[in-house]
Amino acid sequence: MFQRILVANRGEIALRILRACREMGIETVAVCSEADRGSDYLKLASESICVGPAQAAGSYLLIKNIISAAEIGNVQAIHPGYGFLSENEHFAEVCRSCKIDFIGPSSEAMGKLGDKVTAKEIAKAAKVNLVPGSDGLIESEEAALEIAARIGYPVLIKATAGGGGKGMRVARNDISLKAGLKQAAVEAEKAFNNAGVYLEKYIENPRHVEVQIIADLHGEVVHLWERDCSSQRRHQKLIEESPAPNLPQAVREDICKAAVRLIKSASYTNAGTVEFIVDKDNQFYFIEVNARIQVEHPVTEMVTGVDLIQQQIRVAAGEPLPWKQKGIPCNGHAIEVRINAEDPDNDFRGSPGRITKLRVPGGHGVRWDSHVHEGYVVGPYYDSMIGKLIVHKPTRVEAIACMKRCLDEFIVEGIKTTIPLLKRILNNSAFVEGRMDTTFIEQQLLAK
Amino acid sequence: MFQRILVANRGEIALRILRACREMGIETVAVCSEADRGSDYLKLASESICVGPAQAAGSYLLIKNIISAAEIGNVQAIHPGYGFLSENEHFAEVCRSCKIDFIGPSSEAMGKLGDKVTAKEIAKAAKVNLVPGSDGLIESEEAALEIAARIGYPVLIKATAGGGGKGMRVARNDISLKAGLKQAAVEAEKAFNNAGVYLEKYIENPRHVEVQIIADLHGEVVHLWERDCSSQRRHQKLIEESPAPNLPQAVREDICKAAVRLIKSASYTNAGTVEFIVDKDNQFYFIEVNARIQVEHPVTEMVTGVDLIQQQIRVAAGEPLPWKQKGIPCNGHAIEVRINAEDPDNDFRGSPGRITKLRVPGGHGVRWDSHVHEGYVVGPYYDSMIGKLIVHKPTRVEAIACMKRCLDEFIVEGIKTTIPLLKRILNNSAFVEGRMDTTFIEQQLLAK
Amino acid sequence: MADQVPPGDAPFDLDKLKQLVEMMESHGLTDVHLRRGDEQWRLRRGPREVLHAVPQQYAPAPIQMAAPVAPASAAPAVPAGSAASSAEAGLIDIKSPTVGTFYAAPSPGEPAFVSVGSVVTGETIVCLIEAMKVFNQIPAEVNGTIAAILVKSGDAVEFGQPLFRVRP
Amino acid sequence: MADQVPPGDAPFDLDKLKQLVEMMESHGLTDVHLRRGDEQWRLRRGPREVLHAVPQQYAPAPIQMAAPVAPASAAPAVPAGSAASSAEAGLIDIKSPTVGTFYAAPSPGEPAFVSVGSVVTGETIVCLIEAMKVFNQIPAEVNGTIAAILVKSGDAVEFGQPLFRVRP
Repeated sequence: MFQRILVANRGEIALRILRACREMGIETVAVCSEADRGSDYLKLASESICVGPAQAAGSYLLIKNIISAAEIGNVQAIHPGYGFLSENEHFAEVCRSCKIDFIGPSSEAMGKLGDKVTAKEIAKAAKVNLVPGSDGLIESEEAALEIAARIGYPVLIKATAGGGGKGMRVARNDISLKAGLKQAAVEAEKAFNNAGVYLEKYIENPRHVEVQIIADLHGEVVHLWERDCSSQRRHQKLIEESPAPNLPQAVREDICKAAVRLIKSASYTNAGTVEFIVDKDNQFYFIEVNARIQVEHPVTEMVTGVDLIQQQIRVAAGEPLPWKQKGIPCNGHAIEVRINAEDPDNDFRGSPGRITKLRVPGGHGVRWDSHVHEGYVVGPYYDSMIGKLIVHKPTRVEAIACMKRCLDEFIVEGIKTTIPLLKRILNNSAFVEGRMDTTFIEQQLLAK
Repeated sequence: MFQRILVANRGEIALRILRACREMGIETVAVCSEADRGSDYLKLASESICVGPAQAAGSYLLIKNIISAAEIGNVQAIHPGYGFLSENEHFAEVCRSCKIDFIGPSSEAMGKLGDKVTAKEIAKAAKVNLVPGSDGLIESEEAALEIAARIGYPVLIKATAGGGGKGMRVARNDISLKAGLKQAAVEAEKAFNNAGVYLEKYIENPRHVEVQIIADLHGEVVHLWERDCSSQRRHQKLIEESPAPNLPQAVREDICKAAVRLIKSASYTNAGTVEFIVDKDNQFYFIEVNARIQVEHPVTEMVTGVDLIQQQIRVAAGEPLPWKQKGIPCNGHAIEVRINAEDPDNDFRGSPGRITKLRVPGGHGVRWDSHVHEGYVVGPYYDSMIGKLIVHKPTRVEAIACMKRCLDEFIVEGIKTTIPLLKRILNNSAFVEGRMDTTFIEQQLLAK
Repeated sequence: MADQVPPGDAPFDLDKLKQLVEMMESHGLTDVHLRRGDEQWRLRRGPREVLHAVPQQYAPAPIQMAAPVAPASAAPAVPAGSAASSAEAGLIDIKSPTVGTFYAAPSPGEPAFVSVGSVVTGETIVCLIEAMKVFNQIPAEVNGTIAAILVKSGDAVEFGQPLFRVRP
Repeated sequence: MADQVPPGDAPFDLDKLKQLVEMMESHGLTDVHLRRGDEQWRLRRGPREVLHAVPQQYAPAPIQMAAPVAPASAAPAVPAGSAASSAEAGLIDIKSPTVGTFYAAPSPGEPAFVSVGSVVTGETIVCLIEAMKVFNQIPAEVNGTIAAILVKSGDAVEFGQPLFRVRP
């Protein structure tokens, strides 16, 4: 086991890792930028080293400085947290060349899964469903009609060179497909100088369901069940929960097994998340792998009782997983909300400032993960999340009731937060009934 | 189910009950003294009513005022919490005569168990072991020697009119018993004008183990496993945990079953705790029943997943228990520490004052139950407990590690607390190895 | 009138409000403050500013109970009992020595113990407060003239709540 | 020397302390601050107050490394890097532009780039900082005279840590 670890992150997740290390008796070196210097959470580290200015590009993202801190801090391993360098293949590679263990997957596994084409090939080989499509550019109208007939309407016409929604259109029958193909090709030619388009099945009102997996260095891979993260605003997750509501048990088991197959065939190690979209008929399709710990990992910790950060460290140190798949329970229901310093009245712009008053809820079934406190100054440099509130109760109904009372208790003054929006979501019937999809917040709660 | 409940308590347990009611959708009326008026936790009540001055005798203990508040507050039931009127048989009776449900046992059950002689009779009838003894006054030296031979040395000579340790002495053989009887009788005559003494087996270095039970109004009684509360200072519990460490599984089951038998034969309803002392050979002896919810109930909630306060309310409203004995798990290990505003350097005198800085630990497996916050003024009027910190982990070793890191994170400024003592206990080898008894803190940690 | 209606999805329940207003009327309540989570209702009946009233206006106050609901203050809700802090200089509050129900008169139909302008001594009984079926006679405990009556017959009062203001 | 020893049951581990002091000596460390929970060790070697030293005394400082451990300050431990706040009026700090290992001289055995009293211009190289095997030459970036050297060859330095004080 490691005696000393560097935590290459800040804020909430740095604190999370420092806490895990303290419980394991592992010394820690925390890095900080000049903006975070002196923060309370750094006092939990054995040592803290300032690695650069407030701007992340010169501190938390600067590999050279992080590695130098690891060298002068004399650590054996680095935990990257999430964001920053956590999915940087090159950083993992540099760690290895400096003989420092990177607490995460190998750079090879990260590289394979980071490349969309390779990731799809791996999924196919593991017999994990992808969103059905043309498997290449559309050669002719006839070919397109044939493919559409095979995968079924509605279909999405996408520009191969596209991005940001440009050149994308939905066709719901042969006629609109024919018209759409022409228009899309013209638009794509205009926008990208490349008229190539391909077809994909259009998944309406999809749910975002992801599977937590962890794999040791000895070939053992297990899942820790799934999370539903459909409650999003502009692809930003706001509420996550486990288990996914209204997902039949057989589908839950299938999706978890699919994730394990995929991870095994990628020779992936350590913790990771396999993301799927799920359609109205509970068909699921692989989207991508997040090759790191995720913000929403606590909901999985609550229902399984597993400390994922400690387990990441153990796996990276070469320990075998302590349980088999059958030994991992899924007890009760956990919900996490992200409390962000954002102004809901101003398009959720960041709301930096000093927290002048803070009352955090507590009690039975309540967990709070946060580095902030009364008097803390939320700076403008990093992401706006100031804490994660997690509840764990026997049933989803009780978990929602508990979260509502928690948000009612919560007081944050001095900055604006997402709490009012979270309260509205928790009172929304689609959420309460577990009928969320990735569009419901924008369509039902934020539509003007 | 009740629509509106009055919470006849203050501070931490009032907050605990208010939270439970909010999650159940029950309206609440909080009472407060003038000292507590304006406290943050009262804002969680639907209404709050000041019932008297700071002195508890004129407010929280004054039945007339509590009942008046219940009447003008238009509630159907009263939750008494712990302390104050919670074990006041007369109060439970007054509630009934005013047609207000008392959330606790009937005044009859309280009365029977509150009387030592009747409680012992009930225990005997239920075949629950009592500390062996003379079953009455000692008539002669010969009788005393005979009894000592039967129950085995060491024995305790107690004055029948005694109290506070006066007239009590331990005898370890026939000679010291003969001498002791005479001296004890003289002392007792002098102190209480009553020379009557009796004998009891002297349990050396006992452990305090108690069983949580809950009984509905339909005759169903279940236990929710045991708690070890041996970590005490002058009979004040400092640390509680569940399950009891180093108690063989067969003994755990026996002690829990004994508690259920006793509760059944007392026709007791609602939540209660059956207290035992356990000797070095894991023999257990009934001491008394606490006819109320206890401070340490959260450790039971953590390992069983049951919300005891909500369950108390449901039972009082006439609902049957939702599970059978077999449906109540005991998962992992939970430890609670009481954070008291006391000065360890001044014989643990209360340390009232303003909390100028407060940093509460959080994260995986951590629960915090407290009504205080930065800026809160701890008054001199009530007990010194400012909060309960509870951890829940898969094993006792992990729970201790988690609690240690929590206490290391904890910052309270402006008042003195028991945190330094708690840290020492958590590092003490007797505690770490689960070899606690009710004397170890005073003998090993506080001896001058 | 409600100061604040809940944001979000919960509708503003007029039926409930009506019930509440009727209840206030039939029980002679003047001030109701309910809070649950974000939702907060504050209702007030009867004349708005007792303190600035001249004696002649307030003598008949007890029989104004059927008066329509007065507009609520637009100011943020203040905690119950804090009205005492706005006492005019020189006035003394007679505070409730217990929690219970306030009665201005010895029994229904009889005249009130005191009205605005009444001269009281320390021993003058100014009201009854019922607690657990017992009617406690409350003496003024100050000498002076009643300047304002802050509660109405049938009101629930808490410990320490100002009942009367006295000009010594 | 340790400012604080842990309370409670943990013994004060002199063997560990000795090892640490030896390590400090052999690696030329002047200041070590360890903390874990309640336990906090602060050790300092070499002359105590760099700032008040006169140049003559400090020229031979690098070869004083084998000197016995100097008494530590009795004041509560201050966070690393905060020494900058005690700067004498009029002096300018040269701060480390990166995190790494500080070297006073171009290579072992060679004379230091600068010593107390050296006159520097903006372009004068004052030290090397090694980060990931790369030796970065650090220019003074100010004109003036070196008034104090705050770190020693082999010291780990963090971003923004004051390395030299310059009298402009």
